[in-house]
Amino acid sequence: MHDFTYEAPGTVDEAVRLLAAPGDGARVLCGGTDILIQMRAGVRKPSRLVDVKGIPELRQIKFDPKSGLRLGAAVACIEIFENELMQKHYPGLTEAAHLIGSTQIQSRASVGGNLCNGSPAADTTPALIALSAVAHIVGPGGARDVPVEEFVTGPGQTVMKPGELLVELRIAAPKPHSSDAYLRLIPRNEMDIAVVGVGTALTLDGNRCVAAKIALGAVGPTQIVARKAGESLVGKTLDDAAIENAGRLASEVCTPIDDMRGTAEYRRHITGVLTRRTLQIAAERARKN
Amino acid sequence: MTHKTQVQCTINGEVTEFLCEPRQSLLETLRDVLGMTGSKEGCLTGDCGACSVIVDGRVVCSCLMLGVEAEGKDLVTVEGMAQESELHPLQQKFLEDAALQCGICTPGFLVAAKALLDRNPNPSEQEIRYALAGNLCRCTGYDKIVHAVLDAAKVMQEG
Amino acid sequence: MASGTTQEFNIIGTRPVRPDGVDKVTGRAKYGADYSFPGMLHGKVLRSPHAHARIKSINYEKALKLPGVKAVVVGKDLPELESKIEFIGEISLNPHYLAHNVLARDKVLYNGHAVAAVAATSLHIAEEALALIEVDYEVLPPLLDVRDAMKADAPILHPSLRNKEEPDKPTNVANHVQFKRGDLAAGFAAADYIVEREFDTSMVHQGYIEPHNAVGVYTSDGHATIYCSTQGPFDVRSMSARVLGMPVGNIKVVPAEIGGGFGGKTTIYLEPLAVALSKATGKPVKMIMTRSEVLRATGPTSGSHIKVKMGATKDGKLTAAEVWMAYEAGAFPGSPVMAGAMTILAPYVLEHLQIDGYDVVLNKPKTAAYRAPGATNAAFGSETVIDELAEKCGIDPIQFRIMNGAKEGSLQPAGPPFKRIGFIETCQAIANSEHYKSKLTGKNRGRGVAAGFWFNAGMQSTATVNIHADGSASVVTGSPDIGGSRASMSMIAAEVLGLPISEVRAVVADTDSIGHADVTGGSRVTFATGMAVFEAAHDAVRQLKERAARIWERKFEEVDFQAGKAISKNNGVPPMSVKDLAAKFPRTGGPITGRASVSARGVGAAFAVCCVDVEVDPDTAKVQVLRATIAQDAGRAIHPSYVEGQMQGGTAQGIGWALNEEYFYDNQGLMRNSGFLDYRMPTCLDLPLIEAIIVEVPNPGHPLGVRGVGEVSIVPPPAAVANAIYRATGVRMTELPMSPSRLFKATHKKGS
Amino acid sequence: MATVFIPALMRKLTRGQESIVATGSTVGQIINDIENQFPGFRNYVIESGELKPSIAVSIDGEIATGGLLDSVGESSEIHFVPALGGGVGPRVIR
Repeated sequence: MHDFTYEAPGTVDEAVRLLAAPGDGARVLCGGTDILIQMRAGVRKPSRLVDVKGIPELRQIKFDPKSGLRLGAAVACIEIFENELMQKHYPGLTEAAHLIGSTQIQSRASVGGNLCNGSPAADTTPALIALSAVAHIVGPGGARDVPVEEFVTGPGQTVMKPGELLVELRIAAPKPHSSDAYLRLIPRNEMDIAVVGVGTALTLDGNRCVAAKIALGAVGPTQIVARKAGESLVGKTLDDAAIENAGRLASEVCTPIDDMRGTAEYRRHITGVLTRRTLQIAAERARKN
Repeated sequence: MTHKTQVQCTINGEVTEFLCEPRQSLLETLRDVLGMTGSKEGCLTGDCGACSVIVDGRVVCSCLMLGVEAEGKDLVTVEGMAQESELHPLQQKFLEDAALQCGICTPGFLVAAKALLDRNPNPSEQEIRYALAGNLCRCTGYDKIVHAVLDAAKVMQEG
Repeated sequence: MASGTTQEFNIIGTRPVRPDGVDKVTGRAKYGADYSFPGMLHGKVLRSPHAHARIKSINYEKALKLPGVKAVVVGKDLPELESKIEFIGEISLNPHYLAHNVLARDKVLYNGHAVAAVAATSLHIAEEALALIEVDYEVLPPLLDVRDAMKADAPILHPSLRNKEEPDKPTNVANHVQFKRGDLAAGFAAADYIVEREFDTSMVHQGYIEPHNAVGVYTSDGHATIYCSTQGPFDVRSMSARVLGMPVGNIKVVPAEIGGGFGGKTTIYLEPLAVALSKATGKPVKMIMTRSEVLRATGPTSGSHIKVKMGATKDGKLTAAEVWMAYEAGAFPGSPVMAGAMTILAPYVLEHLQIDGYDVVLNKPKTAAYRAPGATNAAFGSETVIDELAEKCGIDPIQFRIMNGAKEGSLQPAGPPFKRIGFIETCQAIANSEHYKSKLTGKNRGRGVAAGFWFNAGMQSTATVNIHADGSASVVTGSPDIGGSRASMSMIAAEVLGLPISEVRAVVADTDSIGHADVTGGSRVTFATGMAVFEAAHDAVRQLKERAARIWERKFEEVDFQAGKAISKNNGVPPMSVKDLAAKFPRTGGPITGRASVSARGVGAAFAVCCVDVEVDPDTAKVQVLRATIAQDAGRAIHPSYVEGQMQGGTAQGIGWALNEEYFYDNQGLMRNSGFLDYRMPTCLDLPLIEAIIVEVPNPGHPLGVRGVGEVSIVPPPAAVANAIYRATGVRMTELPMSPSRLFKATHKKGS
Repeated sequence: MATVFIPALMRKLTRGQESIVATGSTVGQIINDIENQFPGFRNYVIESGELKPSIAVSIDGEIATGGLLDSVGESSEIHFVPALGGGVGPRVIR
C-alpha cells in the first residue's frame, strides 16, 4: 500500500480542518472496510486518513418521538442492530445495517461510511432513501443538509466536497401506522454484495396506503427512487393487485447491467420480487404500529 | 523511510507498546512487528475471517484495521485464548471433535466463536452458523466446527 | 457403518486427538508465511494486465532506483529450457512450459501471468516498485472458450505446439485421448430410451484459505533452502532445480504447515523466484501471494464442454454411451481431460462405448490438480443423464445404478478390469440411509442422488520409525499433512508396535531428512505412506525380536511379538516390553530404526454416492441445500473422524461448484471476481450438517485394507444438486454453476 | 502368451486389431515381441529406453510400477493406458 499519514481528531471542527488541509488527498477513515481495500487495490490514494471514530457526535444514536432520529455517521452497524429504539422505529434500516458483511464487518462498518463510499449496491442507502433521510454535512464553509436520495451522484461518487465531513443522518419520527422494510438478494446467504436491494417505507390508514416510498439499489449507477411505484399505491387498498402493480412499475424504472453478480434481465425481475416482498413486510409492520 | 507511530494497547491482558507505519494493518503489525503469527492472512479484504481478533469485545478482521487504530484498545488474539497451559474449551472441543483439518482458518474460527459465546453462552446451530459466516473454511464443510462450538458451549454452561 | 471388517484392531478405527492439534488451536503452528529470518527481504510479482499479449520490452530502471528496492528478476534472468517432456527428478513434465508459467518470457498468456519479480526491504516498498516497472505490450486477441480455441482459424497460443494427429499443423489442441469398445450403433439400436445432452462447466478454484508462499534462502556455497507450504516438497525441489538450473541436491525444501491444497499446491510458482531474488540480493526473500494473485495466477481446474449420449432398455439396462469432452488446459497443455475420460463411465458396466477427450490451451491460468481432477466435470454430465434414463425407465435412481453398477472384474472405460471395489455397497449405503428412506415434503423441494468414481494413487513413499530410549516412538515421513495424516501415521505405527497412541509421534521431515515421497495428493498418503509406515514399524518389530532373542539367548524364530511385548514361545522368561528392550539398546547393538520405502501397488479404487435435498425459491430461483448425505468406500477408516472430514469437505466443495463458484472473465479475458467476495465459496450459512456414511470394503491390495479417502466425495454433488433441482422445478440444468440468475433463465424459459 | 489390449488411437499401429497375443516375461519383452509383429510400435511407447511419460501399463488390472522391468504372467492381460499424475491430475505437463 502507498504511504500516508494518519490523524484521529476528537472534534468535528478539528476533523474538518484536517480534511481541508492542502492537497485534497485527505479521506475519512471510519470502519475502513471499504477504504482500506480500495487503497490496497490502488483505486484510491489519499495522502492522509482522518479517523473520525473518536468524535462523540458521530458515535451517537439519538431518538426523540417528535424530532425523530439523529444517527451518528460512524455508529457501527452492530450498535444499530443492538439498539432497541432503532429496531422498534426503523426496522428496515436496522435490517439493512445488519445485512452488511459478516459479524466482523458489522463491528466496524457504519451507515455513514456505507453512504459515503457511494456504491450503487450499498445496503443501507435504499433504506435511508425510503425513509427520506437527510445527510447533515459540516465543511469549511459551514453546515449543509442534503437529502440522501441526492447524495450519491455516480458509482463511487457523492456530493461530498473536499474538507467536508458527514456528521449524522437525520430521519423524521415515524408517523402512526407507518413502517419500513429492506430486502436484498444475494447468491449466498451471507458475505455477498446485493444483486438487488429494495428499501420500502409506507404509511397506512386502515388498509389504505396514504404514503409509500420505494428505493432500489444495485440496478443502476446510483440508487433509484421508484416514484411511480410508490405513488401508484397512495390512496389504494394494499391488496395483491396493487402490490403486484407496484412491483412491475419498480422493475420498469431500473437500469441494471450484466455482471458477475447477475444479469440485467434477472435484476429487473428480482426488483419486482423484492418490491412486492418489502411492501408486504412494511405493511405488516405498519398495521401493528 | 516512512515515519512510524508509537502505539500502546493491551494484547491478551498485557500492556504492549509498538511502533508501526500508518499503512501497516493491525494484522501486519501483529505478525511482522510483534511476531504474533497466530492470526492468519487469507484474503486482505475481510472476506475470510482468518485474521479475526477481538477488539474491545467485538470481533473484527485485523486486515481491515490499521495498527495505529489499536491505540488504547483491548485486544484478544488466538494466542490469548488458552489460560497458562489450559486450553480454552473451544480449543479443546476443536481438537476432540476433529473440527480442523489444515488448520489455517482455525485461529479465526476460535476467536470468532469465543466472541459469540462471550455474548451468547447458549447459541443455537443457526446462531452459530450466522456468527461464523464471516469465517471461511475450505476443508471441513463446517459440520464438525459447528458441533465443536455447540459442545464447547455445553461444557462452559456446565462450568 | 462398517461392512466386511475382518481384522481386529486396538487403535485403528479409534478417534484420538491429532499430534499436531495443540499447535494449530493455539496459533503456534508454523505455516509458510510464518517463517521470518534476520535481514529478510519481501518479494512481489508484477503480473500481466492482459489475457494475451507479446512483451516488447521491460524497463525496471525506475524500480531499482526506489529506496529499499534490492533486486528485480525477469524471464531472461532464468535459463531458457527446451520444450520436451522429460523426467525431472521423479516426475515427468515439459520444463519449458513450467518455466514460462513461473515467469513469462516473450508472451503473456493470461491475466495475472508473472512478468517480473521484485525484492525490497518492505512489502509496501516492493508493491510500490511494481508500479514503476514499465512493460510495453502488444495486445493480442484472447481465447476464452474451448470450442473457439479448437476452431481451425483460432489464434494460436504456442506456435510450436503440435498434437499426434496433425504433427505439422500449429494448434491449440494439445492432446486427444480416445477409449472405444464394442459397437456403438448396435448398442444404441438396442436401447428403448436414448438421452443426449450437452454440458458446460466453468473454471473453478480449489479455494484453499492459505495463499501460496515461499521463503528462499540462497547461500554463497551454491545451496538454497526453500520454506513453503506445499503438497509435494520433493517435487518443489526437482521442479525448482530445473527452472533455476541448479542441481537437485543443492536445494533443500522445508515443508511448512500447509493451509489447504486440494491439488493446487502440487507445482511451483513463487518458489524459484524467491530463490532467484535471494541469490541476487544475498538475503532471505519471503514471497506471499495476495488472494487476487492466487485466483488469477495459480492453477484452478478446467472449465469444460461435454456431450453425453446414453441409451438404456426399458427394463433399465444401459446399452451404450458416447462422450465428447473438451477441457480448458489454461495457458499451457495439461488439463485433467484424460482423467475425466477415464472416470466418466467407470461406475457402470457398458459393453459399447466411445469416449473422446481433448486437451485445449486458451488464455486462462494453467490448470492444476483439483480433488479428483477432471472427474467432477465429467460426472456432472454422465450422472445427470443416468438420472434422466432412470426416470424414463421408471426405476429408482439408486436401484438403476445398482442394476448397472461395476463390480470386481468389470471393465473400466480405459480397458483394465476393476479389482475388488465397493460401488454396489456404497449405493446400498445410501439406499438404506435414514435420509434416503425419509419422505421429503414441502413445496419447491426436490431430492437428487449421484455417484462418483476416482482411481486413487499409489506412488512412492518413505518412512522411518525410531524407537526412543524410553520405549516411545517417532514416525518420520516426507508427506505433508493437510488433513490430519500425522494422526493416522502414528496410529498405524502404534498399532503395529503395540504402543499407546500417546507414545507415538509422527513428524513430516524436510527433503534432506527423509527418503523421497511423492506429493500429498491422489488420496495416497494414508494408503501409500501408510503402507511405508506399516512396513517400517514391522521392520522395527523384527529388530526388537532380534534383540530379545539375543538377550534370551534364543533363536529369532522362538520369539513372538504381541501387544507391544516380545514373548519367548517356549516360555521360561518373562515377556519384555518395548520399554524394557529400549533400555538395553546401548548394549545389544545400538538404537533401533525401522525403515521402509514403497512404490506402492494395490491401489484401491474409490466410489462415493451423494444424496441432497434442495428447496428452490420459485420467485428468485435461489437454491438452498436442506440436507446432504455422502457415502464413500474408504476400504478401512484408520481415523474415522478425519475420513468423515474428508467426505464432508469434498461434499461442501462439490456443492459450492454446483451453485455459485465460477471464474468470471470479461470479453477481454480479465478476471472480474478475483476475490472471496465474488468468488463465492460456501459459508457455513449456506450448508446443512453433512452426514458422512463410511463404507468399508477392505482393499485387498493394502495390508490394512486402506483405499484412500481424500478426493472422490467432491465428484457426485454437482450432479446430485442438479438432479434435486430437476425434482423441485422440472428443469434439467446443464450448466455449472447453477447460480440464481442461470437457474432463473432456465426456469423462465420453461415457464414462457 | 499374454493378451495385450491396444488403445483406440494406437490401433493404426496394429492394423486395427484391438487385442493381440504376445510372448515375454517382462513388459519390455512383450513390447519387443509386439514390435516384431507390428514394426513401429516400440517407438510409439518407448522413449530413451523407458516407457513414455504419458503411457502407463496395466497388468491384470494393476498399474505397473516397474516400467519395462515389470514381470508378466503366463496368461496376463495387458492394457496400455494414459499415465495420470497418480491421481493428482495431469502429471504430464506437455
